[in-house]
Amino acid sequence: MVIVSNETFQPWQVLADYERERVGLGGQYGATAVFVGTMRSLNQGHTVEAMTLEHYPGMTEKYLARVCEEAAGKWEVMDCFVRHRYGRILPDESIVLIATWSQHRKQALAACQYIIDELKIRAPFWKQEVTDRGHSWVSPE
Amino acid sequence: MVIVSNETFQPWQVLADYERERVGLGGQYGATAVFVGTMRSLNQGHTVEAMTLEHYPGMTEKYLARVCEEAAGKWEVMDCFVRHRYGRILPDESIVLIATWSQHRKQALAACQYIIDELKIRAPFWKQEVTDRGHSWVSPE
Amino acid sequence: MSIRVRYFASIRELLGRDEDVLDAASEMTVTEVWQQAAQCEAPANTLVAVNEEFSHWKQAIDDGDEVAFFPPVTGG
Amino acid sequence: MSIRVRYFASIRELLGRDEDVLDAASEMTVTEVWQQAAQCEAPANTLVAVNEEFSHWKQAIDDGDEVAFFPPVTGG
Repeated sequence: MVIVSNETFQPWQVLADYERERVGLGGQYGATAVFVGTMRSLNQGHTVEAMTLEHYPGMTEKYLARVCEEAAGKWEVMDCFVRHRYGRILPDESIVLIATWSQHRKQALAACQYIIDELKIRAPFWKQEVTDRGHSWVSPE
Repeated sequence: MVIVSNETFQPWQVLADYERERVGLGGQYGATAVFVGTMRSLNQGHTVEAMTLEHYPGMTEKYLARVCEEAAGKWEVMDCFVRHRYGRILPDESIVLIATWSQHRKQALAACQYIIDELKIRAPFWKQEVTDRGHSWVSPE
Repeated sequence: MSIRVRYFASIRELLGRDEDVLDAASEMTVTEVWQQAAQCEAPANTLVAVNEEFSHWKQAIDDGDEVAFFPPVTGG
Repeated sequence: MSIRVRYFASIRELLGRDEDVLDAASEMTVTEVWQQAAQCEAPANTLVAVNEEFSHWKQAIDDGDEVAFFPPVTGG
């Protein structure tokens, strides 16, 4: 499942709710791998008050769904979950949550790593930081 | 923090509680990586009714604390958390929870992977499965 | 033919607008879409999507296509 | 000197007990501890810990040490 939303979310609550409502996988998976990206109040030495995350509605969801499919094709994962914020984000708020479920740990870990790496490289999101020096677009890694 | 306990635990609740009670890291970490190992009801084609997880009290905690220190030395992680069950475990119950917090995603992911890999190779736990064919010790990977 | 052209992030700021609609007489490439719509040089590393899929500057565009231009991404 | 010898998992089951206490007159290696306490051949791949740290069969043992024998681990 892919959710792109401007609502704040608490990653552990999201995962608890998601697993509770999902049917048919109980007892089948042996491994869950999770990555959470969180907004920091300090970036490369300067204080960041807030961030605005722009995205390309439609393309974002399509791209993330494709990356999940690719991950499920490369490794034996039973389910993938991605949730990503957009809009105004404050320090300590979650930006992205990725979770993968598999029978085996290596598959779950590899798929989770793949999804976050691909998301970082290609998902159409753009961060703009609000600092004491004004607004500025974040440079890619 | 390392916790080895025979109590069942809900990994997402444990993480929510742990982050809420921890002081001083809010806004500082940008990446959290998590691994959860869960008991499966099917292993290598046969149904598993329950599992008994034996461990070496004292050595287990010491070993896991050392692995966390090693991970923190190899990668810039701000905090590591490991919780592991022992005793009688039923399908769909969590066996192990590992979480790492870092400024950067590669560090968090690498440290989490390192801890679960080292735990699998060396932490003194032994699984015994209860199946319709009786009790049997699980073979190492 | 009619083509929707969209701009995101720093490209949107550079051009001062988030989209254009082109009415074109004949088939165009993505490069020609940029030239006709933006009327300036594209910043280095500008990325291109056609109908919400990553594409390239030589891609031929059909009537009704949506073409988007944006800088390197910084999500996650 | 007195040495606590502990057995876990399949080794514990093999020997039918979870520990022995050895009273030894002189310094011993882990191998000698096993021989004197278990009085049988150690299963292949048996692992050794001394004072809750991984060790090896040639390790010399001191008075008050705890020596543990167990099979390959299967946690996580």
